[in-house]
Amino acid sequence: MTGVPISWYLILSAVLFSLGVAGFLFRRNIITVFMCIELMLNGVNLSFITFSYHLKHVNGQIYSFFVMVVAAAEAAVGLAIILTVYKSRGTLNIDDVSSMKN
Amino acid sequence: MDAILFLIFAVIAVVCGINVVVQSHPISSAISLIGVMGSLAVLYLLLGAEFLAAAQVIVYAGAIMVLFVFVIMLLNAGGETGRGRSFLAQLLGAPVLIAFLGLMAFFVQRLFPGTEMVQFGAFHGGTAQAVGRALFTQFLLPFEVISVLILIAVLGAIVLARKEFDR
Amino acid sequence: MNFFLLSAIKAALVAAVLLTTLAYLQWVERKVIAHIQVRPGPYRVGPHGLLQPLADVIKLLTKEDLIPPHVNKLVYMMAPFLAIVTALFSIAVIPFGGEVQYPGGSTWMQLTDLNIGLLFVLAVSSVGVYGITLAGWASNNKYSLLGSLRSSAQMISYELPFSLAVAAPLLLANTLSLREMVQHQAGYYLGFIPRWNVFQGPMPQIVGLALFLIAAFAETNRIPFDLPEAENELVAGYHTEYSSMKFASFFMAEYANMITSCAMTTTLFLGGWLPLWPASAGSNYVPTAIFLLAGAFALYHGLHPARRKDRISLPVVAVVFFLLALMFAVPAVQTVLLPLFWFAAKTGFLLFVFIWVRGTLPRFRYDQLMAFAWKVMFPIAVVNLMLTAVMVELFS
Amino acid sequence: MQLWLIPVFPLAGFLLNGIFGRRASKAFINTIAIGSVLLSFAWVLKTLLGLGDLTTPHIERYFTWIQSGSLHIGFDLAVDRLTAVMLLVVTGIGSIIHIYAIGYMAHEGGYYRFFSYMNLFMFFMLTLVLGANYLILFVGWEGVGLCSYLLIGFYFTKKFATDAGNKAFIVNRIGDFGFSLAMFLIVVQFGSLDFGTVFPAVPGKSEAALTTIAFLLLVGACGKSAQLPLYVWLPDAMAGPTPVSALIHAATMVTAGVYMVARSAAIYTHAPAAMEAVAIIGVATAFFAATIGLAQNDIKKVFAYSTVSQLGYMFLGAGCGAFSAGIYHLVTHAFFKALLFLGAGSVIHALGGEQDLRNMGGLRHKIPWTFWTMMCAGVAIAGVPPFAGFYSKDEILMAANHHAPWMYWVGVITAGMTAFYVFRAMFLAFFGKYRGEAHPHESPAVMTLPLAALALLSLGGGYIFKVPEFLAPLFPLAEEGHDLGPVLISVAAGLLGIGLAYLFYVARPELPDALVARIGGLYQLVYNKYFVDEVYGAVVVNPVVSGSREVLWKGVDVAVIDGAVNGVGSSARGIGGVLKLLQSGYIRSYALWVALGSVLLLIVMGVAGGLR
Repeated sequence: MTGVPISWYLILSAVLFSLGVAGFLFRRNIITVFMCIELMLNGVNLSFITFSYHLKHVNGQIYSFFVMVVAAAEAAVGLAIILTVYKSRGTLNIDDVSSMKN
Repeated sequence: MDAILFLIFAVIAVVCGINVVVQSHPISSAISLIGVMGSLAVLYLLLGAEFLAAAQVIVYAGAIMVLFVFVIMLLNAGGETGRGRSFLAQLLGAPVLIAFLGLMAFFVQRLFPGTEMVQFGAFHGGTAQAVGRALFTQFLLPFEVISVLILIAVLGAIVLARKEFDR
Repeated sequence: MNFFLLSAIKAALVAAVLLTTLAYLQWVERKVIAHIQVRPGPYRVGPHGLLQPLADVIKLLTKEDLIPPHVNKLVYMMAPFLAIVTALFSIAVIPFGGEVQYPGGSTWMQLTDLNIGLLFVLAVSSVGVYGITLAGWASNNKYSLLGSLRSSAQMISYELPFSLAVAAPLLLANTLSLREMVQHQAGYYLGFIPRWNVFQGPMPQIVGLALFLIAAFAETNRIPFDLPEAENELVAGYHTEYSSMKFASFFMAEYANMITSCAMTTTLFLGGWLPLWPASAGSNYVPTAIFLLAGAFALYHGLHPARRKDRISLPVVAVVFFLLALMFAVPAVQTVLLPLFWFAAKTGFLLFVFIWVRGTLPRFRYDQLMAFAWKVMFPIAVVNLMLTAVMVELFS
Repeated sequence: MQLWLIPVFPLAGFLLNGIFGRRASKAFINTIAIGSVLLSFAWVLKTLLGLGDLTTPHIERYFTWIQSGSLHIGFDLAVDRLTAVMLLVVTGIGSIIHIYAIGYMAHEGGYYRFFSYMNLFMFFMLTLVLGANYLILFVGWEGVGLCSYLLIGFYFTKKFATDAGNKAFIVNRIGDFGFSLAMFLIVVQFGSLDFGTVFPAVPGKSEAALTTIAFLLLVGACGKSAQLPLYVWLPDAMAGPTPVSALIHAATMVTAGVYMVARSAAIYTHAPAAMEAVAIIGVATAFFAATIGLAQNDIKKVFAYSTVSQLGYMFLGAGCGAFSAGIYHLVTHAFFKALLFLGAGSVIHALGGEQDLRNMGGLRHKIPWTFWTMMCAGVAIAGVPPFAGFYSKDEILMAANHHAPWMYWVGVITAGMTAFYVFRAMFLAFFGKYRGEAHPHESPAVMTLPLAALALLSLGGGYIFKVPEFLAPLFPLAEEGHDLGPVLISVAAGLLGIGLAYLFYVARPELPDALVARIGGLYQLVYNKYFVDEVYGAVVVNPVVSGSREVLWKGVDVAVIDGAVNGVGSSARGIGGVLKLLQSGYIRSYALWVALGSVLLLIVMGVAGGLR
């Protein structure tokens, strides 16, 4: 039982985060994009908990707990927004929702 | 043993993560994301964060993702249609991402050069008691604030998703 | 003994018993419902239809495994698998009995005792909704989709009073480990009232038990909350498009969920494997007495048979019962078997309640069901939790 | 002794009436409003009886209000003999006037609003009187100013009423400015605002500092108590309902300045120059306002100028070192001037809103209660012995005679004029033939009974309440005995005034017109109040208004400030026009920029932040 280097966890977290960013950049479906945000948050959570292990202190876990709660709140509101966007525009393509421009 | 478990679940997480991005149908992405979350829960356990592992499954897999699946089913969202119009993102995205990942990996390797090993059972600070104690003493105020945030989010979601405004 | 070997043996044992129980629970249900409706129930296959489950399994296995066109194949295949796996998962942390000695060591009659056992159960049950949801969606059938939408909304809604009802005994026991939870319920008030969480001071969890049971009915999609498969509205709900073993998986998942819920109720509220009254008052001889009584009953009916077949079958059953009674009377075996007996008795009683309710109550309307969850169950659960917290703070 | 209950009763009344009054019945409003003030009065009596002889102040500390460095300001209330006198006057007269207002306001709109404001006023006035430091006093001071503003503008649909309210508020700002500066100086000099800390420390301070503080306090007092040159708001304040004029603008609020000067007696006695200024302002105001009062035709205006004049007397007393005489006059003045106003209110009520003396006359028989009670007030203010005004005015004039004889003589002339204009008003209103069109009727008992009570106080109040003896522990009595001569002279002046008024307006009514024809210019000057409002308008108001408009608005604001703001805005627009190209509206493009930024950040951190 030798264990794994702590850097592996951190790199895994970075990989997951980057995958989330990639999804955000390359996907056009709002729901998928939103899920990619969750993926990024998960990646960050992993590094929080890894640091919690590294520092042998519970605080990192508390932060990731808060991240989870915020993610839950965000999901509730975000999905409600997606519902209304779909109702009013009839599309889930993120590039069709570009009224920020004007 | 630790290494094997880590490798198994890290591979599952990465494969599912890639799947989230490449699957064309949102529901496949959602299922893959559940896979990522489940394997992350196991990794949390390995890191000694047992409460967070349970919370990860209950909150993420059991609540948030159910909501996603629910909405996908409700909208009956199909695969992607139409063409994207932000060419900039498609053009510059990959190089930027690769640069980001490379830099992150570089710094992680420099800062944590692999001397410290993660071993299951070496850290017991993540029990429900420990987390609860920290939440209700040191982090009491953020905890209360975040519960208010949740309440507001619930109200906001209800207001947004209501069919019509009652007048 | 090697940890892995031991775990494997235990897992194999539990799986065997659980799967058999699943199959026979089906038979019991059909029998009980039949008797409630004053008819004999399965009678043809084996004595009193005892081999009916076997016949059912063979039938389901040999049926054609249809995959309808236009379904999302991967998800369609995965959904029943998910349903049955999550249903069986939480058995892993439920303690069936106390510590058992064997040559060269000892072990607990439980697959594993997690520090976060209760959270584990909650987590698994919260994932359980995916099986039904995805099945309905992947079937590409509007009735299935409606059924699964209903079920996911229903399960999310009832998850709340479910979790809140669980939290109250947790406050009493001050632990998340299910084994410690049971150990905390040991002892008696005044020498005969068990200190189970239903009766335990400072705040007996009678309301909590009722809430938990009702929520469990909803979580397992049982009547009166079986809206997801309301056959007169939705054909058969989420599993309309399933056949053969996949269909059986959903069926097994439902029964497995029932068993898990009942076992959880027993563990959380009814003192797990602890006897109803103290051993000093003779609780050790309860199983012996019961089996003797059952044997005598069977023997009587064997001697006064309603049908000719019974002249042979019922005395055989009687002999089996007498043997069981004898086995429970041996003190050396008692330490192992008595906890198992009490656990099984309580769980079995609760399962009977599930079936009983199915035989008696009509189905809710969908809006009533949701209103009931949010406007009745949820407030009561919150009040119960707060009262418990206050009482615990005040009196201990 | 639960001093806080005294102001809290009216506050509760204010809240109840203010919140629920709109929908409540009049009986409810009356019960709350009158009841709260009566309770307060009763509590004052109980407190004073329970506190013994009060030779040392009784202080109650409730909580720390402001704690900043070494400066500590507590929310403290205190009672000493001066406060006791003020408490009795405020709650006693206040109760009487509240009862009177039931009848007077019966047919007015905004009934609940009126009473809730009145209760709020009582709260602030009691806070002012009870405060144990300058800041609490200032809270009450500002609060009564606010209530005064609200009640002057009570008939807010009429422009002159709202204008008058604004005028009162703005003029008072000048005074409050002085008061604030004085408080800052006190903090600098004494490191505290507590009366109990400041006054014992006075002897050790430099006279220059004390004089400055005293002058600034005087500015405040002049604003609140309508002294020269800030008196202009008080005559206009008569736009409010008459009970307001009686309570706020005659009996209590306007005397706050006198109270404050008397309260700060320790400072004034060590600042002789300021004392002199108080006396001069007082005597000048008394004389000046009295002359204006001679020629006014509005019955309330006459009494308003009379109030200004009498306040001048009080200042004169205080300025001559006879603080107790000033307070004495404050008390008796509260009796008879409240009575005069309430009587005037009764007359106005009887005539259905008529206020012009030229349209009255012969009311003696029609509203006898009002006539006789007002007559009592008249003899009291004229200084006829042995009624209330005689005692207090006598004390003041004695002190003035002792201090500087010319002040005494001006005071005596003023006393004569006072008697003249008061009886002029009385004779014009109650004697002769009725000149108006309305049908006068006597007021209801709820109005006449308060009048009667005040009449008794006006007649006997001076004899019964020997205020100077009561205040002797605070303000030692003058040593010298009473000379009979000066007293007789002042009494004679008063009687002469009454006689002249009788001659002019009852015996030979044609005389005044002849006299006006002879001295037309002077009459016009007095009749138009010396054109003070016009002068203020030309010298102060117009320059400020046009200066603000031409220089500050069109010059500074438009050119400089708006220019700067618009310049920043337009340059930001210019830059934004370039940066706009980045804003494609596609979220994913934004995300790319964020990602690019984080990569750059990583590089910067790696290069510069020592992450290597």
